[in-house]
Amino acid sequence: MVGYNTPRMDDHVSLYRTMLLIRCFEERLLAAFGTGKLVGTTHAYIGQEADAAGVFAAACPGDVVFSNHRCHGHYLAYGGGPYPLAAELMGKSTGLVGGRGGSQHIQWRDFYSNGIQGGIVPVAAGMALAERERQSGKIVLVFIGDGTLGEGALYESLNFAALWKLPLLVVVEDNRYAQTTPVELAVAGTMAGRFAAFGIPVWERDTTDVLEVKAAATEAVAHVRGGAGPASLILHTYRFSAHSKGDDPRSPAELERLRRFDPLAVHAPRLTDAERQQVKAEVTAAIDEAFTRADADPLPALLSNR
Amino acid sequence: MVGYNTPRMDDHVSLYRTMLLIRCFEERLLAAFGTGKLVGTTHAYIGQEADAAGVFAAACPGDVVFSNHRCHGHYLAYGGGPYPLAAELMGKSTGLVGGRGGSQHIQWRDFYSNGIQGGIVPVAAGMALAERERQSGKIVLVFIGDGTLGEGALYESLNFAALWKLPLLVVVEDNRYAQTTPVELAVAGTMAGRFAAFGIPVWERDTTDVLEVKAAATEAVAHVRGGAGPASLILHTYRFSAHSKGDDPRSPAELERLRRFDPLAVHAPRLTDAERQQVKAEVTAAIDEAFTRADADPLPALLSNR
Amino acid sequence: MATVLERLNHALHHAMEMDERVYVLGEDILDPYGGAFKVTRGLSTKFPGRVLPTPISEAAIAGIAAGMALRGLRPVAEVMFGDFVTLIADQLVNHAAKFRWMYNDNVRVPLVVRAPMGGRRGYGPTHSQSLEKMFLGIPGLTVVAPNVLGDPAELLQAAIADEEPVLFVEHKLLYPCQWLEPGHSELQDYSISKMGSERYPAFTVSPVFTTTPHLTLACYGYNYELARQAALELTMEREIFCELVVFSQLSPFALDPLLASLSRTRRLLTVEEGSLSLGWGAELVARSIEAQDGLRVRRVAARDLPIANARSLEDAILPQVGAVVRAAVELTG
Amino acid sequence: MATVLERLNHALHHAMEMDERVYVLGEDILDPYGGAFKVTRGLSTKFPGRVLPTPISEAAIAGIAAGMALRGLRPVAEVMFGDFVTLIADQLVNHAAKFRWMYNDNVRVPLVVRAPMGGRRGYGPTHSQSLEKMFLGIPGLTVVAPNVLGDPAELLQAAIADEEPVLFVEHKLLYPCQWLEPGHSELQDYSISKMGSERYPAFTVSPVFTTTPHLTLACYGYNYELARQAALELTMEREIFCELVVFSQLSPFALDPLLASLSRTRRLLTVEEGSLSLGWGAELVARSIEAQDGLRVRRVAARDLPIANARSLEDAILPQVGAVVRAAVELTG
Ligand SMILES: Cc1ncc(C[n+]2csc(CCOP(=O)(O)OP(=O)(O)O)c2C)c(N)n1
Ligand SMILES: Cc1ncc(C[n+]2csc(CCOP(=O)(O)OP(=O)(O)O)c2C)c(N)n1
Ligand SMILES: [Mg+2]
Ligand SMILES: [Mg+2]
Repeated sequence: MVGYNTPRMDDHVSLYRTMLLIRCFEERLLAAFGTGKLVGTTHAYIGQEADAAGVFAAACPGDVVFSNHRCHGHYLAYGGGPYPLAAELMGKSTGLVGGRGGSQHIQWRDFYSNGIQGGIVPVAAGMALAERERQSGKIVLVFIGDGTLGEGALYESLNFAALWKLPLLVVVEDNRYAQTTPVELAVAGTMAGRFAAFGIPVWERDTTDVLEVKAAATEAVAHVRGGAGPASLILHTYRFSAHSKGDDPRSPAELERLRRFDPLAVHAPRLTDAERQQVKAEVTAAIDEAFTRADADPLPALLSNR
Repeated sequence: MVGYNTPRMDDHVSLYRTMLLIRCFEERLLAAFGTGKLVGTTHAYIGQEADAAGVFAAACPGDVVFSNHRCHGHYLAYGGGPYPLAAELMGKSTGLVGGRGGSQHIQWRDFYSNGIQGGIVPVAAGMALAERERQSGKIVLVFIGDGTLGEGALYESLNFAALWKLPLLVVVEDNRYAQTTPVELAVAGTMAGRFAAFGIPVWERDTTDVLEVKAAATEAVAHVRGGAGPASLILHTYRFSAHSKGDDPRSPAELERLRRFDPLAVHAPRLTDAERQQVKAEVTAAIDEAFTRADADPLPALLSNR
Repeated sequence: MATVLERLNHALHHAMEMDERVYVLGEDILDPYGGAFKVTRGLSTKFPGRVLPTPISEAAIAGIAAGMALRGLRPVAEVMFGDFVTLIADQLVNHAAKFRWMYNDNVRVPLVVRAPMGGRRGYGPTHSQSLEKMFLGIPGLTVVAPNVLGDPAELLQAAIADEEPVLFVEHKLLYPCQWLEPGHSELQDYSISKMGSERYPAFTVSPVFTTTPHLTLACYGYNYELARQAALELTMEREIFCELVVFSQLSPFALDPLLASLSRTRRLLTVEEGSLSLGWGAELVARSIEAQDGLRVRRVAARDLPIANARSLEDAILPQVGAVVRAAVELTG
Repeated sequence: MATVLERLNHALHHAMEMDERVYVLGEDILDPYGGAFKVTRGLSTKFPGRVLPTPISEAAIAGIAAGMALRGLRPVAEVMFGDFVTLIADQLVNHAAKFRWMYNDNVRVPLVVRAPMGGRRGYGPTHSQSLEKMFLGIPGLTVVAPNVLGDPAELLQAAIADEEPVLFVEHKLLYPCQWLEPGHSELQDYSISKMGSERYPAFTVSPVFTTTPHLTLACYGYNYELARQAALELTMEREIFCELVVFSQLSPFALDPLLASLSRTRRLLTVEEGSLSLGWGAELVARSIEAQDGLRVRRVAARDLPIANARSLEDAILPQVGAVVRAAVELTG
């Protein structure tokens, strides 16, 4: 697995491994919901794997990340292990945050997520300010969806980030829908214009090819790390699963058509058969172990009133 | 005085009268603060008169207006009488809203104001929706300052206005400062870009000439009334008085320099001496009457808990 | 028989049909999805022009609704999860709730914001809260919550007809509950009487087997279910008899039905799902004591903690039937 | 002798000097203006890099402060008027206050938001409120208010040193008041003792001329002034003797000092400037009654109305000394 202290691998095999890890983790997770082992809901990242894999191939291991409701892919690509995430999702005391947060509210090292759309962006901007003031050399990456372009807190934060030249990279993952709402009903004007208005440079790609994502992210990250202020990376992509569970207005035909853009399928030909099989075996084993181990873990109890 | 039912006058004399009415009203008001007759604070419009006079020369009498903390000029140019405003400012029961609102919170016919920056814009957008649905033919004008470009609610509203093609005109009065904060410290990128991001057309003028304001406003109003959706009108101007009372970081030299742009001085040469004297006499009499009458009015009492 | 969800949905259909000033707006409310909890299902098909799907912009949704209301429409806005009412706090408190009084009663703001609140579904810290307590006691704002004793449809229609802004709090677990149409109470041996205001009535549920119940259980919304179960257990296993007072109107506080019951029982136990401190129950206790010296009181509510995702933790944080029973025993002990 | 304003300003200077992780941010805080109420005066001259003037964006100010706090700084944010805390409700409730617990105590959020609250200056409905009650009882959020009995500088420094997010409520009328340094009390014949937590103490002000005061007056912040005047009037003109309990920490509620006083007086009168319903006093009453049966209680607070601009109306809406006196007479009658 990609570990926190391992130098980030961004060769073809590593990128494939990251994407497959996300894919298999999420598939296993969705299946687990059927067994009643999980409570609540979850938002699978399936279809968007190239974003996380590409972006984190461009970022540094210690960079700070604020993610959202659809955070599993970001966390895994960032280098988080599948076991504590699985345990968290099963509500176990060994989970990332002891079962307190669940799917949308996780924290590990310099990675954070929260389930309130938009409100995470000012927090990320504040983190970026802190990293700059503390001269840590770290930048902050914050992930939002197309729908989150609706939230006012985003624009307040962009203004600050630009005025104060904060080391903040805003990654917009446009999967063309916010829950069931297509972008056409929710996003007026252009996405790039939303950043340009504040003088924030934009890297925009319509692709599910992890190499293209990585290339764009590398430029955007370099801009931010260089101290030139914030940047935005707009990635137009597709989500293949439902928004959370069962909320998908799209037709089977549309979904079928989207499969052509499967980031794993796009990237797979760059690996040999043997490499793919090897990766598949590794990933399967890791996920099996993660879920099996988590399953056996104890439930958390409330010890004290804080 | 310009009355609600009088057809709007927008000849040179009328425009001058409106501006002088605002100027003299505000000067009288500031002086009255010295006498202890007034409680709280106020935000004078002095210097920005061309904005209100020009915009309301372009709007229709029944159009809906949402104004802000600096609302007296808008109200007077809209056609409101000075007496009930003076009474409101003195906290009298005969005031526009019976003394409940005071300087920042007034309401008269289709005119409203509130003292919360930014939050008035979604309300104005909702009004615009209502006017469209009720096919009243009215448009909604909302006034904000340069500083208010910091508030997230604005951007949420621009998105709605553009998506839903609302008959909303957003007037930005950029007087180069928000309280004591110069625009350079508070507004990243460009003002026009903030609207363009949502596909909202922009009319932008750097002028204190009421005729130029009126010309731009006429185009913007026509766009909105024509059903083509929202528009914005960005007016770069100057405020001559302090933000409210005594909060002015600008040097006397800077203020002296600004006086060159006095909208009354810019417009005055278009009138004859006789016209100017006539207007001056009318306005003085009206304001004297307003303040004298208001002064004699009773204080409000709390009758019931609703 | 109908569920609360069906009744609420019916109310919206009915209101839109009867009054073309009624508009519905919110996130993901279009058919076939029909809203995260399906309360708006069918509306967009039937009234396409008056059902407005919005971007994810809670503050603007509330503000736009306020503007619509000021100018003659009757908007019903949905906040997808009640947890997000924090985002509309400014619009409710500093705009909608103030306009009428601040503008000297020149205007009206007939606006309804519907907010699905509550936990017990494993949605975690930001999707499980009962934040209505932040909005109780805000001058100019009415807060209402349906329950199974009154017709949820009537209640929502009353809110839509109200000239004041209304925050309409729907507990998520209430949606599948059956509305107990008159005569169908599952509380046999109890009589139910409608009390208080016509518009937002309270319900007093009195045991018929005694004229001297031992304590008054006050609650609203879904917590009637906890209170009911506790009352049954207390009757069966402890011979402690409860009178229940179930409120529809949470704010402004109008406690006559409660005071009437307390004059009989002299003991008050409040049950709510929000966190304990400065919750709904606090004002009930304060008003009751101000009105009647010498009462004994207890409150059951969530612990003063965020709501965890794990079921084991969530259960420990949110109030349970057992806690109600224990408090009642203490109170009568 | 120093004013509360001077002490608060001193605390910020001191905190910035002693700890370079302390940053101050807010609207119009740069010199020479130094903030709408001058609490931040001189800071930008002395610590130019760590005083951050912001655009008008309350939500982002709070969120940025939370992010700074999460990553090792100690931000002190100013909300220009406390009325605008509605705009940071989401950041406080769903972000800052939740992070520590929700992330399993992995993180700390040492953040202070300062908010000048209160009326009596004729600022009208949106610039005069005491909205802190909306944030009392929010799990994970500490709410604190200075008063003239404790050193406001110490209190603010304690808030800055706190690992939890703190909402620091400053009544505007408190700024020019003199801090009553120990030994300088204007309440002769009263003894003042520091109670409760070391960090955010409460003060019990006891008459020395009697061992059996008739009632306990509970208050915080500027309302100590009303309570004090009422207590003097009650003593002089009615021979009703009050013990005052003045809180610095409003939430979480920690009522030991109050309960100690109530065990002597058995009568509680709460005084606050926020509107009555579900105000601070409600929780005091509820907790007191839960702890001690048979207390008598009254609350004095603002009417449940917006705060009007006209002085005559504002005076009728906000609580006055006379109302405190009347309630005390009622309570002891
Ligand atoms: C403030 C807020 N409003 C609404 C929601 C409910 N919600 C959760 S996910 C979602 C859609 C988000 O869409 P987008 O930003 O495009 O991200 P995606 O789910 O497509 O990844 C919504 C409305 C929320 N979590 N927070
Ligand atoms: C939400 C909110 N934040 C802060 C304030 C305090 N305030 C009143 S006026 C003002 C400056 C406004 O600047 P701008 O928008 O440029 O308008 P101007 O005063 O220059 O006309 C501020 C910060 C407010 N009224 N509302
Ligand atoms: Mg999306
Ligand atoms: Mg300005």
